[in-house]
Amino acid sequence: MGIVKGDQMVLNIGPQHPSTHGVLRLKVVTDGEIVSDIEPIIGYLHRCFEKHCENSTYEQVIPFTDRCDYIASMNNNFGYVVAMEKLMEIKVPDRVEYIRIIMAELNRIASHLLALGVYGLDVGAFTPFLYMFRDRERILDIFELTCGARLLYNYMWVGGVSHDLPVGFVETVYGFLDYFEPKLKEYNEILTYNKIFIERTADVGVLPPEVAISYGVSGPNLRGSGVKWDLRKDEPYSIYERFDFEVPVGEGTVGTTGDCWDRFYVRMLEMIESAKILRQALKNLPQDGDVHQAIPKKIRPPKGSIYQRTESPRGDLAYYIISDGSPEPYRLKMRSPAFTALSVLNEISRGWMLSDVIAILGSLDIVLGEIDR
Amino acid sequence: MIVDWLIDWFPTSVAWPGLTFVVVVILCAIPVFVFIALYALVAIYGELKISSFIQDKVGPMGQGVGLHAWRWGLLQPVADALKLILKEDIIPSSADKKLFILAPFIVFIGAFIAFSALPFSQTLIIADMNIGIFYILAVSSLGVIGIILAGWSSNNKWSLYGAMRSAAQIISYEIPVALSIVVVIMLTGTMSMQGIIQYQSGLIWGFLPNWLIFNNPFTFLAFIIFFISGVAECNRTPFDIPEAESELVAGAFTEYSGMRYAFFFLSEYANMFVVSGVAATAFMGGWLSPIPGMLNTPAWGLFWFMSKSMFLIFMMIWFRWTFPRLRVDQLMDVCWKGFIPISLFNIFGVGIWHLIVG
Amino acid sequence: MGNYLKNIWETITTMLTGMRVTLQHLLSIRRNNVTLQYPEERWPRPERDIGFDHSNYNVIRSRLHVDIDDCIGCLKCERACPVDCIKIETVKVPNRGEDIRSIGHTGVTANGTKKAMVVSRFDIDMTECCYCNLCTYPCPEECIYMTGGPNSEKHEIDYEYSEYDRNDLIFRFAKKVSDEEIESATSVSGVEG
Amino acid sequence: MTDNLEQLINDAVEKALAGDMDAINNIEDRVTRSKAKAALVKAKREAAKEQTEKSSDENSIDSSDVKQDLTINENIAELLIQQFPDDIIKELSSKEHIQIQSKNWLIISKYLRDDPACLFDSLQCITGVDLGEESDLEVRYNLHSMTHRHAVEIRISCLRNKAKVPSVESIWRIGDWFERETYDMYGIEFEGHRDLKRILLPEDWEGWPLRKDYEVQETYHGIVVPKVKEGWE
Repeated sequence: MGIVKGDQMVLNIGPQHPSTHGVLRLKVVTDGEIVSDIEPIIGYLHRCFEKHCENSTYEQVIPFTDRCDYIASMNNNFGYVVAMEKLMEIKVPDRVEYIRIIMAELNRIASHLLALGVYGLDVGAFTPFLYMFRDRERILDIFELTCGARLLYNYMWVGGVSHDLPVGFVETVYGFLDYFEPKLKEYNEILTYNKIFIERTADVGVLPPEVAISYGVSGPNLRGSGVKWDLRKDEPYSIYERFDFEVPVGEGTVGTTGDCWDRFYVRMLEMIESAKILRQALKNLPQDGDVHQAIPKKIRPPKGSIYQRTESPRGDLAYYIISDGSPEPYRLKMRSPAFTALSVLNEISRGWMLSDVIAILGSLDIVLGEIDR
Repeated sequence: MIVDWLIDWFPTSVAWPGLTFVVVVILCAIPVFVFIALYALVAIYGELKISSFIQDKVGPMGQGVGLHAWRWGLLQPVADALKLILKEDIIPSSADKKLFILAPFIVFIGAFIAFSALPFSQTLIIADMNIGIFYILAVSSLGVIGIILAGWSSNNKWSLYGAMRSAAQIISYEIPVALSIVVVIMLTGTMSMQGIIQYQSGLIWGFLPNWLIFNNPFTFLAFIIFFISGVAECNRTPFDIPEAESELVAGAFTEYSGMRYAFFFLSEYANMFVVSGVAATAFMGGWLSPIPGMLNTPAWGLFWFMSKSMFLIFMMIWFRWTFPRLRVDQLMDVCWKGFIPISLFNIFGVGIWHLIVG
Repeated sequence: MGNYLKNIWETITTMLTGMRVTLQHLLSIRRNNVTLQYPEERWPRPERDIGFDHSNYNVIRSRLHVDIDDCIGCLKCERACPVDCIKIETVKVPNRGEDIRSIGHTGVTANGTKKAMVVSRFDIDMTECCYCNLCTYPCPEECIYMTGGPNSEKHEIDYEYSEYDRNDLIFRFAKKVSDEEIESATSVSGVEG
Repeated sequence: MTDNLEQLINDAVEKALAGDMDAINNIEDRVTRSKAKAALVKAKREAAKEQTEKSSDENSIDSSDVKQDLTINENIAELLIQQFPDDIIKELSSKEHIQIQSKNWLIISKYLRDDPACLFDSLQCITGVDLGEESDLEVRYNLHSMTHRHAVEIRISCLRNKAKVPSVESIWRIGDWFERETYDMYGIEFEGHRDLKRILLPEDWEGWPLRKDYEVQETYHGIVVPKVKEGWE
């Protein structure tokens, strides 16, 4: 008996839908529950980031980078300032480097917490979502203490950071880490090793490493496919080479390597590694030094261009900056990791069910602000 | 019981005996409806509070104005209900109007008429039929027609998905429910609700009440299967795929709002009570006191029955805020590959046990 | 068959583990509660002196404030703003550093700079402000800064400000005098000087 | 009296520079306090200036190290010149990038991906650049190899009014979306692309926004496109 082919139905998921993680529209061709084709339609959140940058000074670009990936603003700032400092050949003081890494890793934990929590929501578990938001809130409090903003920080500047650390910051972060590390066990108990969750995610949406590389997928999604590639380790920028940490990769513990569960679990492990980096950074943080010392009076990079990649929580975040010697960038292109991650959706979710598409989309951890820019 | 009593009470010489019947039915229906409405308020409040406590929040605390401004947010469900009732009634222009209006009532009727066979206490039962449990199983699957109508008449793809999933789910889970009940009927030898409870009076093993969950391991298994399948029949997490808010927006109820949505909501909670009530009756001794021979007046009977049902409803709420949701095919897998074989094995096991032990 | 039973066993144990976690939270809500009853209770905002020269300066970025008496109208903040939400207009005064009483203009700032301009308009559109704090750094007189929080004594301003009309969120810091008055005041004092 | 004041201010500033802000905050007279603060700001700025100058000196020494960090492989250029002598524009190429002609780009890209010495299996980014209102457009490809861990930048320029570049969508799958984005912003047509259409902007948008000569359209679907904000109310 052959497979009975019914009529196909086109279904629009989004732009207003509970689990599209923003204003994404998926044009899904379905045959019953089975999905035969997906066309992601993006651009609903396009804010002309690159055009804006061409008309703003280099300092003014930083608030815009905040708004690209609004979940991990610190990392976006970080990528931009690393690129600018390389272009202008500025050497920043050690204290600034350490502060930046502390902030970036804290924000990585915050971003992963959001990704994991929302993923739980996507597969129907409401409670882990709130547990993770509860802990993310503590990180946001630390940011608020440091620079007064909770989401869009504009904290890292070319050559420095905007505010020095407050008194008692190190103790606060230590306190957070002591609180946070045992919580991972709770997440694992309630969500990661839950049989229903494993059923929903293991073997679903397998992303083979070759496909991932060809699609330019990076970050935890690529590592979930078993490729050990982390820019912090492989192309260290800033002072990441001074830290001792592991690069977790997906091993197919409960299913095939590269399935949704692996991508989920890699994020869980990465939070442990980030906590490790944080402890080292806090230990070695230089006690004194002016965080504003290396900030140039006028930001006018020499003529030239730079392509600088950094590891944001979502993957390779790169800035291509072309300078013509004026105080405004001639061209600024942002290579966003979520953009490439979304493009692979059609490839890996064809043939799965409608519910799986939501699960796969969630496991890719996209942020529409960064995709549409 | 109440029906019989009311019919006796009416003068038999009325010109139309049919009228007596209609009046009696209405007299019975009104308190049931009031009971469902009140119980739903309590259950919604419980759900709000339990979910909040599980999630490290305190839930509604009664800050604000009007109905919200009372202690511990006790009036929150009342305010919610009033809001739903007062909302504008929206019928999508492309919907099939008649079916769209009819659907919520059919869903509600399915849950509503099942109450007539639930034994609240020794004397408090609308009608003690000799096929009581069979009747409940039959009418509680009536709701699926309403859900299909709702999904179809909304003329919305999401609703259609939800309706089809719901139909498949409810019809599939009827089978393990029925097979678990067969175990009960085998042991008790009656389908009357009161008869089933009567069978469970007394002691077993010398100290435990002779409830069916304690009777033998197979009945315990049957209870687990019955209860979980019951959760699935109520469309609650982890089996809430017909609603599946992260996938299907709100499934079959996507286009409903206001009063009509409130009816779906009400029938969901009413269904929960029916499932819990039947589970409490068939497996946990209904209105029987946990200490046999003590506190067995009808008033205490009501108390025991309600507390057993409420405990099971609490379990459902607890499930809902702990588990993720199954996928639609896995849901069917659980039913056809898990529950049904185990139920069949169970019937066999109970038979053997009965032969050897009983 | 072994796999089948193993699956069932795993399902039961992991589910019970999950239920244990949620039950623990349910029972210890008094200790675990993280929410506040919002309008009555508020989250304490971090208070911290970052060495900025305003004693009431708070690290919280809540709302921009301008000490208009100290503003010399240098337009640096307007230029620094990435979203153009600051609008400044100035009129030149004939005598630097001289008070003009009629329009409430003070001649010297708190830092001792003699002002050469009357700031006739200083509007900040807070609906457009992106809270990046970029305008506060270039200010030579440190008269534009973010305020907010209960710990700022000088400016008892709500953390969560809201208005019924969006035009009310355009803050006008300049002294409320008409253009003609400024014109006459500046030209008259010019004649006198 | 004035000497006293200046003395007081100087002391306070020195203390403040050493980290003790209370010294200034404790001054009672408002004018004196603000003067002290002004002096402090001045002193801080001068200190910062000195330090930047100092650090920029250090930078000139360190700059050689920075270059070594780059993973750009300079041998690739030589390799390509040997293989495709006609397609490489040597004058415009440098250590960090290779300028090629668009004609044989598809063949070169296949070579870059498959040759064991290159193995550029990952297309990192496609950047469109407008070289100026009078001159050409340019497409820049940043390639990276996961095996050899090296990178290269390929540049292809094309005419402004006849912007056509072969598509590499079939070589690197991510080329699909990157090329659509570049087409969206610059109007560069990628020949051989299966489904070249706008990606971020609506399909009926007019013009190529990131070109330097782009003018914002007057209306879009009858809605007036707001210009740059000119004054309020």
